[in-house]
Amino acid sequence: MGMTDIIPLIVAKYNYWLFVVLMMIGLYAMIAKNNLIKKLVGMNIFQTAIILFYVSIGYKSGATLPIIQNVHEGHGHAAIHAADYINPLPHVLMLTAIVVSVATFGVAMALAVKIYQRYHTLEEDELRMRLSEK
Amino acid sequence: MNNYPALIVIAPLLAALFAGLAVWIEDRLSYYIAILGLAVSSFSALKVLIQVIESGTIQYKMAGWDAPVGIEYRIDLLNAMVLLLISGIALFNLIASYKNVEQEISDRKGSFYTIYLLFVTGLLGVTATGDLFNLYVLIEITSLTSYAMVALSDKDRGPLASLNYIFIGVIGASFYLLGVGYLYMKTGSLNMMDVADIIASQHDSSTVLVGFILCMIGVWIKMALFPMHVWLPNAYSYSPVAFSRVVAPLMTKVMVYVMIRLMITVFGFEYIFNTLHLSEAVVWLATIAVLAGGVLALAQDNLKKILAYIIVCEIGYMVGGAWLGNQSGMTGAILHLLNDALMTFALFLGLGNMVYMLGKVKLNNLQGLFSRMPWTMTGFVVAAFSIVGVPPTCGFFSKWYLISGAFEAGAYHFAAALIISSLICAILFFKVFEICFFQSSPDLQGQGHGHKFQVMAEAPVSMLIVSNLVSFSLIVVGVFSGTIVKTIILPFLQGI
Amino acid sequence: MKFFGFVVVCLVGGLLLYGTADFPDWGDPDSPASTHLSDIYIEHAFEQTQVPNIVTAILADYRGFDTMFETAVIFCAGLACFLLLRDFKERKERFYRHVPTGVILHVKNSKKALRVGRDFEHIDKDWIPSDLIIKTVCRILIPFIQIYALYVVAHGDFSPGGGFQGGVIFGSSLILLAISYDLKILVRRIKEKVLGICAAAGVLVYVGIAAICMPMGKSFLDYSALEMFVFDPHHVRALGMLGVEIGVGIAVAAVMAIIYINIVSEGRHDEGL
Amino acid sequence: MNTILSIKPLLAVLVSLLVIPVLVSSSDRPNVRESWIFIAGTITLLIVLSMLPVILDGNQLALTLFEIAPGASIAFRVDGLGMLFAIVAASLYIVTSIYSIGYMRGLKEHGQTRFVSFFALAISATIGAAFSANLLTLYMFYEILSLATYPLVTHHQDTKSMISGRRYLIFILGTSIGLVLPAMIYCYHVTGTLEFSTAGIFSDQLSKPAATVLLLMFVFGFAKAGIMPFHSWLPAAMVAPTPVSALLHAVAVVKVGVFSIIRVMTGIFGVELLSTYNLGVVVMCIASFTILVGSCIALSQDELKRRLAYSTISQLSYIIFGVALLSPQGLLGGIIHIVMHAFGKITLFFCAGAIFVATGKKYVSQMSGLGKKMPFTFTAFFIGALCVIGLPPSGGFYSKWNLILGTLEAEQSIFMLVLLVSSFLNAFYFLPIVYKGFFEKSNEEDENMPVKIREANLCLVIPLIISAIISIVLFFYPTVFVNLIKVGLAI
Repeated sequence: MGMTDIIPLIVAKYNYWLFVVLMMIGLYAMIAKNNLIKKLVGMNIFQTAIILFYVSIGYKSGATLPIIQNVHEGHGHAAIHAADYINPLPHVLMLTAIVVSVATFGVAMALAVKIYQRYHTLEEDELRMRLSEK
Repeated sequence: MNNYPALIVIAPLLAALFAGLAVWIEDRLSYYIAILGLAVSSFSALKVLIQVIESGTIQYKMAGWDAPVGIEYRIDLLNAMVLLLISGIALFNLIASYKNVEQEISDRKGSFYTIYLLFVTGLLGVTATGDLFNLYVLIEITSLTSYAMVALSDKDRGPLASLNYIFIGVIGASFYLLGVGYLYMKTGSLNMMDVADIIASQHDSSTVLVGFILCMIGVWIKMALFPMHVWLPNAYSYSPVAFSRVVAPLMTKVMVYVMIRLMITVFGFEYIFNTLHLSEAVVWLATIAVLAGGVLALAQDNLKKILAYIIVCEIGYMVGGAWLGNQSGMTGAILHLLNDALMTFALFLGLGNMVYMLGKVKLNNLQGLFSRMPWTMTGFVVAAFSIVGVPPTCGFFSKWYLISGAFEAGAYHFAAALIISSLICAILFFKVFEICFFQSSPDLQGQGHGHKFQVMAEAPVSMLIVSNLVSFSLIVVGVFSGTIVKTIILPFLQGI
Repeated sequence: MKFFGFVVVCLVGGLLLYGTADFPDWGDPDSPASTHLSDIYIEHAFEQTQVPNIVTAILADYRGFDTMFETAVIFCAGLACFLLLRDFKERKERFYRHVPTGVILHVKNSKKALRVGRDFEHIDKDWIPSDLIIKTVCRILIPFIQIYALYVVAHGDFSPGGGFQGGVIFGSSLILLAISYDLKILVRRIKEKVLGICAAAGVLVYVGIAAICMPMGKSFLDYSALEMFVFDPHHVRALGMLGVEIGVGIAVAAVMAIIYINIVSEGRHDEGL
Repeated sequence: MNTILSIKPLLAVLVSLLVIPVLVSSSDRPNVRESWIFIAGTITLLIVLSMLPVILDGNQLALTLFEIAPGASIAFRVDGLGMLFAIVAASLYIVTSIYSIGYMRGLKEHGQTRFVSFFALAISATIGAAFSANLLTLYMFYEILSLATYPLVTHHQDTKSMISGRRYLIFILGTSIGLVLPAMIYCYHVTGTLEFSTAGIFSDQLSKPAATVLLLMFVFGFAKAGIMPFHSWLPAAMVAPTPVSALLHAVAVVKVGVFSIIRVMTGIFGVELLSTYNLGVVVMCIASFTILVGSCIALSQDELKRRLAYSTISQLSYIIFGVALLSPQGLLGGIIHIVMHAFGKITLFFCAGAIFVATGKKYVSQMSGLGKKMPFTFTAFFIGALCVIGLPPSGGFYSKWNLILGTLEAEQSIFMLVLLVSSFLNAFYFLPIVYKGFFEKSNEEDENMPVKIREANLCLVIPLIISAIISIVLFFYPTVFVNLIKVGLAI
């Protein structure tokens, strides 16, 4: 594969590769970090990566955001060209996904608060030590 | 217009919201609202099941839009059955739970019932929907509610268990979401039937393959297939017993349903078994899950934990059965889905009675239980035998199909694992029974006669009736399993 | 754990990258995702729903069922935070500040809160003197933010926006109040009960509008069944969407406030940021 | 041969099942409770007997309850073999229930309601096993029986019974789940049916090695039959109260095991297939080993009940041995030994129990001189012993005679030696007890004892007299049972 092939490939796919990298970062933080808040941050990165992925699917080169322009002048669908607007569906889906991730994050924060109330630490190894003492 | 399919899901949702209002107005009302909501839901589910048996698959268009554009409910024999199962179990559990809730979370009853209803709504929605993304949203509702519940009961370990559950749950759900995204990439659609039609011509695409794997891993994490099970035992044993009684039988089973639905409706047997050749590996995984679940259960000293690990073991049954790739295996998996939900429910009902009377259910708390709580133990014993697989309880018959499916597929290791796990379960339960039967509890001994004259201290009647009724239903379902297979499962499998 | 995490991450990353090999190019207008359903929505949404913002049309109508559950998720999160954190026990340690002199009184172990007159105020443990500028600016800003929130809700049909966005903005105005003054002001202004009822009622508005369609003879969420309730039957779908968006807005704003209050005060609703 | 649809087999099973709630509800009125047991037992026996004429005419009664899968259903079918077994079980149930009333009250045992309830459940399962139309149903009742007898075996709820109970479960459940279940499902997988039929269900799907493995799985899997090395639960289970040992471990439980093996050999494999592959000899070797070793061990046991237990182990293998001969005479001798041994052995157990209740003595070495004080008991013991050894004038002679003829008929005369040697051994371990009882003087310390030893109460003595008399009657009139076997196996 020569240089000439690689550049178009990068241009065509870099968004998707980026999302994979972002997701790996988030996942790693969730698995390997010791601090619960850091894990939560990792979780957020992880979920954001998915949002990036979906929104990337929705992009269409040469198209604009999916709000029909000039509705009052040009009635009827003859005036609407699908190619002019980007794909609205992934945006809708991601609105939902964002809400879900916010909700999850809220509950997770509440739990973190509870854990901190009880043990005054959020480091996982310390928590585990405290629990095994009992 | 036949609105029953929507009503199955909407009734508990509406009830949840009204119960949420009642929290601030009159806390006691929430219980009756919940009962009403679930009763309507169960009734609708029954109606729908009858309709589906009589006249075939029902499609219900949400907001009136046709399928790929809008979201549809597509209710065929399989999910009609599962819907009835879920709403019925949720209703019965609610009846049995009144006292448990009074005892454990009396100051926040209203919130508890609201969350409970939302959880059931989520399960019902997951089962009814024909849309891949809608499925995700509802999975998240069930997860979110169970996170909250897990944290509630045990002050020490609950929150941490719940937080770990969140991490794993989010990974699972996100994998599923990613899988759906990969499929969307190649199909542009989210409707299951539509996606299935489009990917039928793209079987060699690596994107579809990865999408499939991601969906499966996501669902497996959510159903706690070994080795992705680590969250389950903690999560289930720390939640309030009224909640663990519904989450334990239903959550994993619904995920198994999702797996079967994805395999059958979206990807198709042709793709999974003839193009991919993954089935052998998965059956091995299931074999290991069955054995590992049993062995881990042996190591526990808390009854709640034992039951939780038995769930891990049972999941292996269903995953393995579904992936054997033949009709008997799939029949067994579906039948076991039904049976296992009932068996686990019956076990947890017994457990709930014990928790109510004893507080703790470590094994050495259970001494003399046969004389103290004979009715509870009757139900519990029947359920335990069903798990072991003693005919005529239902557990035997699904195992029957699973093992003959394993023979048919030549997966002798899976058959062996099933039999070994039966034996392990027998050992487990008799370990418990021996404590309950032979040892007398120190605090309740009568006047110098030892265990022979122990005081009876039974759980309240409402709980006993439900637990014995459910245990009895194990036998009824068992002897009628032929009918269930003939009227529901086989027509479903032949219809695809 | 670190090594295990690394291996897992690499495996997952490899899998995902393998899957991208067969992706259509980024931004390719002919990819399946951009042609199959997308075209149907873009070409017919306005005609069918009279809403020019296609995202809103899909969100509240075509896939309104998803959105309903999404709102339920929000409600659920609020309820979960309340259930987990809310602690009705009063704190026994209290602080009072003599306003003219700035002397701080520390009361330990008092069963009841002291009644404070003009000269004293009840303060937090980690109290910092509030800045007059911040207070004043926020006091002026908050009403505008709230009006803007209403605008975002109402204008969701035509421009980016809608119930979620508007609700979040409204909720953040409440949070701003709590930050600039203190939490007690917010809690006193808007009672916990009101927030709780709003959260449930907001979702109920959504589900209710959707459910009314069933006895009207259409399927669930089919706004066209509501014709008899509106003055402008031509825009019945748009109006239905507006209705549910308002419900979403109420619920989201209330839940934002609930989550915030419970987390910062660790469930005691007395002091915090 | 006609197959008649009939609800009677179901009723026979249900009667003692349905009486359980009644028993539980009358737990504080022992007399009412016990009369219910008696009524249930009588009704069961009457129902069973009412089917007898039809069966003797060569008909079968059948009833399908639930179809689980095509070819596998829960169904009853009454044929000669099942009828024979059901008569034995039902008639001994009545006798034993009288006996157990006397025994349990005599010793003031605790938990009598639990005891009689599970007893009834066990009988119900036994009758169900007798009337099973297919292997699935048989397996079902087999398992129910295993579990229902567990609380009976462990009735004393002490450490000793816990350990015995554990051993009982490990052997019984372990083998049935671990061996029978897969073997059964494999049969179903190969043939698609589990119905018993005299021709067998396999046509030519099985190779010889597969058939051997499968047969061995069944023979060892039905561990209630006590084939070595899966026998050691039986002596362990003797910790149970004697009525349990008597009915269940001499008659119902062990015979269900043997009956299941017979059903599998004659109904699943079919005599023809077994003789084609020459598998009878394999089973015969296993059975012979158990016969001889069991008898030898019995010789060395001092505790009477354990001696009886080992005797049972070896006698059970006679039955299997007879069936494995695969010749008409052998089959006849083997199967009729179910009846003869049942009556003989239950008499012996009853005697052991009566001696224990009357004197508190469990060991053979303590029994000198008791015969004079308990003449009825020891006479009955003598008759029971004759029956088990196989000497005239007792029913045992008839079965052993036929077994010996069977070995000749099957041209396996080497195995005849096994039978003869074992019969000698039987005589060696039984007759000394009788001798001791009647002719030896009792030990000194016993004479010093102030308590006067005499016969146990009537509830104990009457049943053992009845069963002893029947053992003798069977020598003169075995016809009914012989006919049943001939009808059942079409020989």
